[in-house]
Amino acid sequence: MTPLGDYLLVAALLFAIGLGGALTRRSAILVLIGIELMLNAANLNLIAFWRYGPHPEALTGMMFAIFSIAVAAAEAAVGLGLIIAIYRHTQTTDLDRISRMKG
Amino acid sequence: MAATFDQIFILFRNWLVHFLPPAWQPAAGALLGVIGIVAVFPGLFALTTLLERKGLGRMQNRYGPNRVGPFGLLQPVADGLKALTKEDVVPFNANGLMHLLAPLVMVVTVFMSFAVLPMGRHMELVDMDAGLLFFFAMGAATELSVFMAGWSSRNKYSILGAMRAVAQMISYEVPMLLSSVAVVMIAGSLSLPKVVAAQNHYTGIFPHWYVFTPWGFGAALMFAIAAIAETNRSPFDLPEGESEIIAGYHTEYSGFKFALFFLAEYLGMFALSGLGVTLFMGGWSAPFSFLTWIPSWIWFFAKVMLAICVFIWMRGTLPRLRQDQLMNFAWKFVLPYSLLVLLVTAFWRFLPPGWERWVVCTVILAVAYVVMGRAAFKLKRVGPRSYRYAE
Amino acid sequence: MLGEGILKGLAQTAKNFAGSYVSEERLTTVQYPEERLPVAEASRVFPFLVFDGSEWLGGMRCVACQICEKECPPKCIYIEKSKDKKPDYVGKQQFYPVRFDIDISVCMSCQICVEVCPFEAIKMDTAFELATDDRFGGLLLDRQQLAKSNEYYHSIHPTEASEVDARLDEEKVKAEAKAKAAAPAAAAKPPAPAGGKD
Amino acid sequence: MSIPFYLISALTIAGAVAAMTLKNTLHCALALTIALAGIAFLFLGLDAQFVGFAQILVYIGAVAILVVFAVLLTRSGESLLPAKRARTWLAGLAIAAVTFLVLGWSVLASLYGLPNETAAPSVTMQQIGNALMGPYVFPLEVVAVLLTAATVGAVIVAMHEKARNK
Repeated sequence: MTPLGDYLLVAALLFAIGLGGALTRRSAILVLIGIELMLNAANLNLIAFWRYGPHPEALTGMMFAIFSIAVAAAEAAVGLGLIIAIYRHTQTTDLDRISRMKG
Repeated sequence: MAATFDQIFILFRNWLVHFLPPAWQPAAGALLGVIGIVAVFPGLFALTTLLERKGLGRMQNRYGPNRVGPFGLLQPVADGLKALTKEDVVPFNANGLMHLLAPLVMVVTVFMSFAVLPMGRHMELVDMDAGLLFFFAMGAATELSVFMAGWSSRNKYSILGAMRAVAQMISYEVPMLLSSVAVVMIAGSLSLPKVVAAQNHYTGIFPHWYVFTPWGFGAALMFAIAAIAETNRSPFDLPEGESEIIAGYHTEYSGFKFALFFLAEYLGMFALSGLGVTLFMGGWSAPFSFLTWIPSWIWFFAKVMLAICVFIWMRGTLPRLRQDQLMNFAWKFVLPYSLLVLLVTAFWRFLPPGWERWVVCTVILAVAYVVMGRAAFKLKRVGPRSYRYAE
Repeated sequence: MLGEGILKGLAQTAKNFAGSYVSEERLTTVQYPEERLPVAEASRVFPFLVFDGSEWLGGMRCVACQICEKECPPKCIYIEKSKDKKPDYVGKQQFYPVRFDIDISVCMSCQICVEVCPFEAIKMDTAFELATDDRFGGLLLDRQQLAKSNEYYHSIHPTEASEVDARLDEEKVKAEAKAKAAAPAAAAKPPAPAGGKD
Repeated sequence: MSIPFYLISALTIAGAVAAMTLKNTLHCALALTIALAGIAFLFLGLDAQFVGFAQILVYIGAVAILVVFAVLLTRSGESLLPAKRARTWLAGLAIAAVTFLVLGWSVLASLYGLPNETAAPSVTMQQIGNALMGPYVFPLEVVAVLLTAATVGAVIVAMHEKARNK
């Protein structure tokens, strides 16, 4: 049985990779992928703690994870809709060039 | 005697496995089950290709293939040999790895979705508590492989075909899930053997199959439409229609990889008709109470072949839908009607059993069908075409 | 009601499907190599040279006048005239083709050569199983492969053949009558040099 | 110390790293799919069957394809971006490294307090259904409303410009 610590480490590493990607990459879509990874890392923690927690039959961790998956899917949909709209407006997904709020 | 004949495969597997040391027995048993599935369904695939071509022929007043072997029975062998010996051309700047991976991922995921189908009494490979969810999870993975195939052959037609196919599969996956949720609401469990057990009893000689209840018939109709669209078959085969964009996402495939796609499409048909049979037509339960002495797995495969014949029948009859008609039909008719079926199933679940709930549900579903059908016609989205070009 | 058309269509194909097992005449398929459709009388594939009697070169009607060679749109007939002559069906001395080739990979079966031939020497054949494994030589038919008897002509185009024969016999009778009429005049004149007329 | 766990987590991390570092955006999207599949297997490893299949269905079935559609619609699949990294990429990496160190340290420091081996809880769909309909029915309705709003919002945001301001 793999101890809880390993899961937490994997989740932390995934979170760091997602954060690193989101901060360094220029393409809007890759930032969104980074955010996706961070959300999944958080889910992994939730399920790990639920699994090794004192009373797993309360299902709190699992419920959190389910709702977080649903919300993340909604967020991804709206995020990509925004990216497509921005692309159609400014013909680029390069974040460094979409930094001005003008029209 | 009938019981042993009914459980013949299980007994055969147990007999085979007991030679091994006890530590390995569960693994060997599972392996034998997998070997069974991997052997039976490609065999059925070969039979179905022949059945399809002969059936279509007969519908068009001509014989089907009857040259290779008696009555054309060796035609699938000839097709298979041809597919294997054809040269496997890979486009020059194609993405080699993804080009190879796409058909493999598709075939593997479709085969995995067979694990939860109960093919007979106690004959499901894995009795999963969330079996239906597993089935749809595997179905979702095939869309990705369709896209990988389309994109990796770097050909405008295949990208177009892949985008159309993925858009179609996603928009018809939603009503398919909803109509199967209706069954889960009544059967009370996501595990498919429990769904079959819920349908496996009789009043008089008639079985309690869900397809004979009003909500069940509505859900089965929507499930059938969604299943035909999900496997890119007959009226919805725009992505791979020959007259449309050559062969859609598998334009740049030839030889063995193309045969894999062909196999994946037919296995998808088997899986979905197997699921449809399990959810709505009582899986392996006998159609009449006096027929229960016939082994259960015969009933499952008979019903699956019946569903395959309906697939072929639709292919022989209906013209192909255009992409906008297809998408409009999905989002403006099939999905709302599936939501309504879900509502009606709730009524059915909480009304006391008796003739009232039959009347209430049937009236709601019938009226809704006619009204939405006419509305769809009036919107000129689904009815006969009155516009010269799609705006 | 949405779906009525679909049900009608399904009923139709079901009727076809069931009917094909019940009434055999629904199935119009002809199992080609075993069963064959009778070839229509006026059908034409590639030309052939007609010869009378039994010996193909002697009885060949073609006099190598090369009209068909000039008229042939895709230019696929190649003729070489002979030096000596041989008697034709009326007995008149005529040339004959030493080489008469038709390239059937070029011929488009337009039947112009048949129409322009003044001597009814070339007609259209109906044999269509001409597959060969030799793409060049095999498709250039020489005069011997092209030559077919008048009886064969009668077998494939009966009406047309009988008209042609009637016309030829009529001309033969006219020619003999003219020859008979011209015979006394020739006798009155000093005897003509021993011609080849029989 | 089970082998499959290490295998799957290695696969997941490799997928995640590839998703973040590959040049061609579409390869990143597919690497993301591998990472998500790995995470789904990790969930199955933690006996959370429902969440694992939901993850496959939602993420690999829909979100990954959504990302791929976005990549194709914004045509960032073909043109390789000139400068792969944002101007302030070094700072980003530093922040990520620091967060990982902090998280890692906190996990290792509290390692002895964490329960290691507990009996696997047998969770049936019945319990999940009752929980969803019981104590969690309010969040369920809120998420339903949120999803509808998100769908409508995404469609309006991404709708074709010409059709919108007609």
